[in-house]
Amino acid sequence: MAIRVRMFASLQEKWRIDQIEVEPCGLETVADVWRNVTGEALPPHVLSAVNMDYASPATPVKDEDEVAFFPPVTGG
Amino acid sequence: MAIRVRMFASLQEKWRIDQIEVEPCGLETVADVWRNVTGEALPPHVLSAVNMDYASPATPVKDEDEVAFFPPVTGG
Amino acid sequence: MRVVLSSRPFDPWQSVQAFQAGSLQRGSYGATAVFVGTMRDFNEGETVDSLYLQHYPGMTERELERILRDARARWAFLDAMIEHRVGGIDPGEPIVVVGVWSAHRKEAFEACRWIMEALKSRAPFWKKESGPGGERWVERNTPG
Amino acid sequence: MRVVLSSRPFDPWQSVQAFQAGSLQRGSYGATAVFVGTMRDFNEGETVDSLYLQHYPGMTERELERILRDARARWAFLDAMIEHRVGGIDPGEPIVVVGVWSAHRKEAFEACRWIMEALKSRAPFWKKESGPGGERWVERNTPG
Repeated sequence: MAIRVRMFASLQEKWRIDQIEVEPCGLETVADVWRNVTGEALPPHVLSAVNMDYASPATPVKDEDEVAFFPPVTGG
Repeated sequence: MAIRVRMFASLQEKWRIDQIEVEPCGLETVADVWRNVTGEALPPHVLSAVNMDYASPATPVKDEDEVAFFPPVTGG
Repeated sequence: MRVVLSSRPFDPWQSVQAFQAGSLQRGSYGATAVFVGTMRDFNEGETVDSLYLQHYPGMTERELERILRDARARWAFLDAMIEHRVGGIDPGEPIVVVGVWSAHRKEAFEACRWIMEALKSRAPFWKKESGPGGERWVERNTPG
Repeated sequence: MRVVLSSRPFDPWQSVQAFQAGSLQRGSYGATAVFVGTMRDFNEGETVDSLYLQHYPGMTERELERILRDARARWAFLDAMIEHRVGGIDPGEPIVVVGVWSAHRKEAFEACRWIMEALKSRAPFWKKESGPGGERWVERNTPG
């Protein structure tokens, strides 16, 4: 029973988190997951995805979801 | 002493003129050259060039110029 | 900048690659925009068996070079090329390739498209299509 | 439509040629628009020695496929492809190629540019540049 949390790029280095699992209890939204993992409020420039779909801070999360956080993308 | 007149594409076939030379005397403009060669007024959709630069019906012509007439271009 | 008129079939991807290898400094360009126009076997609802592309030798090259110079006066790109077929063309064969190399993508995209529109409206080429109904001069280009 | 992530250098002109030969019917397309993004040795005033491109395996492919589907819902093109590098990249190496094949040029030009802008703003890739001053994550893409 867990939510998988992933971080990429500068967030991965800043928080030293590539991939961790967190208990889903008490976590209702993407913003809740971020606060649980970092102890801080989700900054507006951080992008998120739930199960590989772009999400917003208010997107609901549930057990076994994969929640990812990353900075603005810079491909191409 | 001559003006060289060239036609391209459908004009070349219609007037059966690829390249001819005409006497420059009395020919002051591109429109004059067309009238001299065809006996008709220069139609508005016919494009022209003098010495390989796009011209207008009123562009002056002189001895040894090359004057070309052609339909709208369709390259590319 | 390079303009080539070719009376024989060419591979546009090879032309672009060869121009790039010969004219551009590796690491200097971040963006390349290329357009290739190819002869279809079908146009305006009719089968096309072959195409004849007439041009005005001398003026055509000059006009294509002018188009590249005009484009370079508008956009800060590094280099550009045009290769265009003349004479008889079969379906599936490339007619034109335009390539633009620049530091950033905006210039490459905009200049490449502008060059193609300028070529379509200014460069002295004329297409004659042959199909089951005979031959006909194409009267005007489709708008861009 | 095809999406490829490549961890090794590729020749974008060969990729385009191979996709075209394998997926497009000869004589069916009249217009091909291609964009190639290449790693420069210089960015925002600084020398760049190498680049590391991180991505989100799974989501990156999905997002690129979504971008192609979204583009096809807007423009009637025949086919399209994206190939994108991941991992370590040296200056002069291609990072991305986008190709669009259509009947007429308007659709190819517009869809190709739209796909690149969507890729730049939506596809989960992150660049880290290494230069004389050390390493730094690129914070945002230049606007198109």
